[in-house]
Amino acid sequence: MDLSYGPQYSQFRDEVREFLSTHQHQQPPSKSDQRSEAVLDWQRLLIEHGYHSRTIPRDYGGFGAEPDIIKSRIIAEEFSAARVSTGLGGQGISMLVPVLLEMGTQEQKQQFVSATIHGEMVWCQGYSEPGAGSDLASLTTKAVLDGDEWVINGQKIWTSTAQIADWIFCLVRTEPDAPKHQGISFLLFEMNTPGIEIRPLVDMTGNANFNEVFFTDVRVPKHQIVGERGQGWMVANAILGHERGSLAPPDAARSRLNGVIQLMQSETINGEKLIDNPVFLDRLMKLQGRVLAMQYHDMRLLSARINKNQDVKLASMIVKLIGTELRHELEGFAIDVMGEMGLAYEDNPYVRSGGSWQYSYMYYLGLIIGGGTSQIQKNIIAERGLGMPKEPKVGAR
Amino acid sequence: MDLSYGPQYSQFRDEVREFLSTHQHQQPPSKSDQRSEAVLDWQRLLIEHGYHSRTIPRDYGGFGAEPDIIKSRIIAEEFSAARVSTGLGGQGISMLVPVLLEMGTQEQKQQFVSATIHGEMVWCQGYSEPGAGSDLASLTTKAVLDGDEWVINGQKIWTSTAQIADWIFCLVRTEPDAPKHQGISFLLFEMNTPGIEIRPLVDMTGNANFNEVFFTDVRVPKHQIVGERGQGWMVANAILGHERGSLAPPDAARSRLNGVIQLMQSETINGEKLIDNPVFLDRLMKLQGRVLAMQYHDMRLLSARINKNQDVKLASMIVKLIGTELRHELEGFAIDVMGEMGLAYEDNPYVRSGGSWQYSYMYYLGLIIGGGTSQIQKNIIAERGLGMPKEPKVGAR
Amino acid sequence: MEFGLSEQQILLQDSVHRYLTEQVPLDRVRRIASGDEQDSGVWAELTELGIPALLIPEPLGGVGLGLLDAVVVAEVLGRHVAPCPFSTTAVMAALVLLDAGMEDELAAIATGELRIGIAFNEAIGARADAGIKTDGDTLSGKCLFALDGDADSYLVATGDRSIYLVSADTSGVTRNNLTTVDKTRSTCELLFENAQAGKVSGDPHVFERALDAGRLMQAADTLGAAQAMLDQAVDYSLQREQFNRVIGSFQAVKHLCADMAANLEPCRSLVWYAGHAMDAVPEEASLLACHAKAHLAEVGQAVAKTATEVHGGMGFTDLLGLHYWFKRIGANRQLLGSPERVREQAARVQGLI
Amino acid sequence: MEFGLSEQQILLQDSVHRYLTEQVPLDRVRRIASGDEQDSGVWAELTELGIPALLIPEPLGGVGLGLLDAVVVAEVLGRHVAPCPFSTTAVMAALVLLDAGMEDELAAIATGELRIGIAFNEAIGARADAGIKTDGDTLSGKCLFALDGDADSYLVATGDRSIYLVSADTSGVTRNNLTTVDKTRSTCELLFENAQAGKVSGDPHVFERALDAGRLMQAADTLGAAQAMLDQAVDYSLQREQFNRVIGSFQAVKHLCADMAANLEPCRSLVWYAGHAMDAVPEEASLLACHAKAHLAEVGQAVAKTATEVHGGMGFTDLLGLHYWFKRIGANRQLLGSPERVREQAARVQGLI
Repeated sequence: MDLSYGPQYSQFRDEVREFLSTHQHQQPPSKSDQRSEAVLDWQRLLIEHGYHSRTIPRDYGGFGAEPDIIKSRIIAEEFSAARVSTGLGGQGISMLVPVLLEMGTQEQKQQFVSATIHGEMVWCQGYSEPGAGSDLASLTTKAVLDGDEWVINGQKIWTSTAQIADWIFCLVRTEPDAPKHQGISFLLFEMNTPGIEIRPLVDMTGNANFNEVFFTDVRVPKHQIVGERGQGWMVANAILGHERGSLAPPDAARSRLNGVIQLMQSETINGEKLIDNPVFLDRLMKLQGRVLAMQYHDMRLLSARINKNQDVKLASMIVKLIGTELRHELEGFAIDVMGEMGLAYEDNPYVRSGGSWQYSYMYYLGLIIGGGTSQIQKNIIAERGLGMPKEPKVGAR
Repeated sequence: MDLSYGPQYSQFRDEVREFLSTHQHQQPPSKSDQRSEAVLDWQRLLIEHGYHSRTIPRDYGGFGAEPDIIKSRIIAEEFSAARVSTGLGGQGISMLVPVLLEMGTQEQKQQFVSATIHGEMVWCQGYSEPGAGSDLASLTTKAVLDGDEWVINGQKIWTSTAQIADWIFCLVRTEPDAPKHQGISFLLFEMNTPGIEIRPLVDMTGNANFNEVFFTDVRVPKHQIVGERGQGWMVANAILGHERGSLAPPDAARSRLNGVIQLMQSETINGEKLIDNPVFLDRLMKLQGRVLAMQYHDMRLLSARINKNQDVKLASMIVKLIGTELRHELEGFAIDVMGEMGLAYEDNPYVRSGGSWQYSYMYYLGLIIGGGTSQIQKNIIAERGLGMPKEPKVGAR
Repeated sequence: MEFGLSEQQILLQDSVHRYLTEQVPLDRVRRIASGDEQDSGVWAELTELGIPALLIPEPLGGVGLGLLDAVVVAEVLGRHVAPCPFSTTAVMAALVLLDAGMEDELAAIATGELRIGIAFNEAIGARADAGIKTDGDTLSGKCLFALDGDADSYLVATGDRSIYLVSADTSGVTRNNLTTVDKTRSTCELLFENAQAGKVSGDPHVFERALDAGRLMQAADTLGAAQAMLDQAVDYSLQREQFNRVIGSFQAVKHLCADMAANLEPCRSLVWYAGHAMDAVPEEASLLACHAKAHLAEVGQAVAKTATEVHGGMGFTDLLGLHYWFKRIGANRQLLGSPERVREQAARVQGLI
Repeated sequence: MEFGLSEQQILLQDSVHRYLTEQVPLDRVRRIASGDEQDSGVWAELTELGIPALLIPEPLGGVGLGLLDAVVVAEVLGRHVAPCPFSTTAVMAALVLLDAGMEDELAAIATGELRIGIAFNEAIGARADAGIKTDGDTLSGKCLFALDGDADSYLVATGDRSIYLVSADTSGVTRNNLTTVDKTRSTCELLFENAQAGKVSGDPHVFERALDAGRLMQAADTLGAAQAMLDQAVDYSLQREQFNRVIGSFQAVKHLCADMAANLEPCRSLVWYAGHAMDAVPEEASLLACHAKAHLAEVGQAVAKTATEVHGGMGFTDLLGLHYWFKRIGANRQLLGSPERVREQAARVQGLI
């Protein structure tokens, strides 16, 4: 057990700190539009210094450094400590760029990677459909080749940044007669292509965090495909794993737990501080134990990325399940602690922490469901983690 | 909602009280051998007065009254209030007698019912096998007809009163080529038949609450069958439902809950009464709410037996699942409340309530499993109660 | 001996259920929740069924029924997430006014003309920045999370569990709506500056009985709402297909539904008996009301979560409106005392603390 | 940066695991649990692996390792429900004696000659009829549930968290074994009548650190035991057939196993880090030890129940011996403080109360 990063990294940490003290005044104001010059300038600066897109080759607009998980961690730590923006995220950067680097053609990498990481090209993801959720591979949005163009008809759902995206990366069925996993292709196309309609999808939080996207005879140039026809499932799966672990980061859980503690120390009922209520305190301690366990679990997973001999196959499969359930419970605990006050929402002047407790309580229920429901997660843990038999397949009708 | 039994029953209650005050000095000492004269005399007295085997026809040794659930309830209430023994129980009386009355021949009823209810003939049950638990119908103990005798080979398990039983009612496979539910027969035979070996089965409580019973060429007269050949599954199922509900009676749960409260009021740690610990008190109240819910649930089920228009199909299916889980938790709570003291067992002089908390904590885990595991119970609730699809069958190998 | 609902109660249940099914479908709940329509229309229509008058004696124009009947109504209202001030005006206020013998107000409630909100929070769990002071018959101070933001008057409880009736349009009264997650029912804060009020009760038992009744109505409301969520989950699971099967054929989904049913079913008996106890077994009434409220809060929360999960992504969206039930159950959990506080009260009424 | 076990720790783990697999199979555990054999043989054999000497400095004949190493050993011992006084003699007693600089005793522990039980109960949660009084260097009174009924001496904590060393065969000491459900380890009561003792520490921090270490060892023991139960449940589910399928192919059984694994896996990191904190991050050590103990008590209890259920009726019998793990986990839950008390301590050490 060695939790220090070693002396070889202290110089790097100094460099990061130096950068931050020199440049942090340049960071864009919070809640800036992601198209604003301030955001794009800051993004450019981060990439130039290797604090964003660090390992993406220089040929494609990145910094071109060797992968070094510790350096990435130090960057994250120092930016977080200084409360400085780490630049742009989103599904284009986190999901599409890795896919293109691994499976894209030279032309595709040239065309898309640099523009995406620099925030000049914003993406949304077209995977789920109303009829294809847990069983994503049963998707039915179809693309038919008509001359040099794919003609796309169908519907996607849970498309989070559809309104602002320039482009979409999208799974479509191109080989209707192939087995379901082998009939899917991975297409890229512009969101201003005629025939695309976007409808905001209001969820239980009252916000439209997602959209439905409808395609009617959307025509897309034939070459805008990643991988071969029918390989789309494989292409998409190369990166799906990435998303799951990041839905419920343990640091955020700890920060929320500290938020509850602050609430309990400041709020009173009948003159009694909430923290002095032994029943709530016991529940708080139970949650703290679980949050700490997940935090060290995360360190173990990080360490295993450096020390490849550590076996964390099973350990990595449980993060989404436990992480999202824990957050949902934690947010619900804060509501319980506040009682009636915990119901306050939206414009209620008594709302605490901006209404984020109720919001996150519901949002994390959404995350328990999204990105592979808890039931699907348990199948994965049992089958791939514990070696138990697969669900018997029922034939297509 | 009318929880009174009506004025027409007050005379009956008076009669029961009169009987009790006149005769309760005659009841056998607690822990009497169930073969002792005192027990058998008491049993005879109860049946004569209609306080046991009340609705069993006089021709078969019973009291011959019309079924009246309220009267049965009044008897139970008054005997319980006076702490007087309600007489013999056991699988012969609770399970076999109802079966014989419904499906037995005239000769079988004559031969067995009176002797059984009078405690002169003690039975054990031979249903489960090592390879046939949840899937009871897959049992393999076989009986082959050889002239006028069945020749039985195989093994039973979970046979609770095998050592003291005179007879066994036993499911055996007689039609090996029939579908599994249609190849079983219901046989009756004496436990002193040559070829029967009994081995006590020690369980996690440290006691041998059950036995294994081995059959090697056990020869049984051909006519000792209830129902026809191959009808044994149907015969057994006519009474299986009976057993399940009675595994975790809510009155017992309430009595145990009161026991925990007494413990908490008398025990101290560091000078603090356990009842004054708010965290334990909150857990106690949670359990009390659940115990009360099950108690009124039980009243609802009782009421529905009188008022046949009340639909309690689903309601009756959940009793075994919730009742056994609740008891297990309740016993575990008492252990938590006592802390280290809660670990005391057997001859430990600090044992509380005779060590029954640890014993029941484990025993009720056994009951969660026995008589249809919680997983099987949930299948039943979902399929028969909520109308959800059955598990897909996998063909026999 | 009959543990269950009488024929009359089943008729009452059916009539309210039929009315709500026909006249207050989800679309209308949505309109009211979004502020496009007032719930006063629903209340007026329920007046025709005698709902506001339920507990009020017949001589005053009421129906003269009891708390178990109110439980039956609350359960149906919860099943339909119906927006209306039943538990406040028709139950809690009616009980207080009955005890005070305020016949005019009772008659006005029965006709649907008078709507009375409940401002008990300062006597249940007072916040640091709230609290009511009295000076003779005037009130000053603040009461948070008063139930019913559209009432004509409020019953305001002070720290000593006295109860005052104050009109919402009296000078010195300011009312601000307080948005919560549950938009099917409204809450508000009341600010008093020497506002004229009438003392209705100085007897803590009157306050406690009204509070017990309110908590019991929440329990019944949650029972109905949770049952509706379970029913919707089972139905959805039998329609939705994934992996070439209806999802209700997966054992995991079946067991989620079985768990919900198994935990919910005994709640029905608990809530019924608690209603019966309020009517006929006074020595058990308070304990049962507390347990009903707290136990339904826990079971309801679990059912709300699980039923949403069975619906998958659809459960998370607004499309099916499932969240109205989810939030109603969530509000019932906290209003008039969170489960921990109510369980503490359950321990207190049986002398354990 | 490396979060995990070092090569040396893995070697240690493997060597204890190999020894226990070969020399202390379930049959031997049964013999010891039933009293047909003493656990002293196991302890003597573990001495050859350096286990009693683990925390003792090399100059005194020890191995000079730390608490994380002890965690590794405790986990393996739990996995095999091994009967031996590791957490008492080798960990808690060693820490106290190290602090007191009692080199002779430490050297004797290292060679396996001295076995020291822990009688801390009166300073953790004293019962009404127990309690220790001191008069100079003599002890009177009673200590309940002292750990290790076969020790040569005991470290006895008094109400003020001072610690005394007393020999089991000193006059004025009576020892009665106290049977618990967990027969793989023994507990006893100690009765003192002016029994001669030596004061080892008057510093509450010494007591607290030893208690933290003991609680952490229980957490690690439970981790190993729960992992063993999970492994056995998965194995059994892949062999046992019902309805013409292995039961492990039913989604319900798969999800039971997945739940166990998902809850248990992060426990490993918590316990490891708690061990590391005892060695290297003193300001976090007590908090982590409390959380490890309490969290593993909860997860362990759930795993013990679920793994038994997966085994069906076989899990309930003595045939597979699964109950030895079940009861060991149950004992770890209560000894040295039940989860509620330990969580209260966790709140206290971070200043929340």
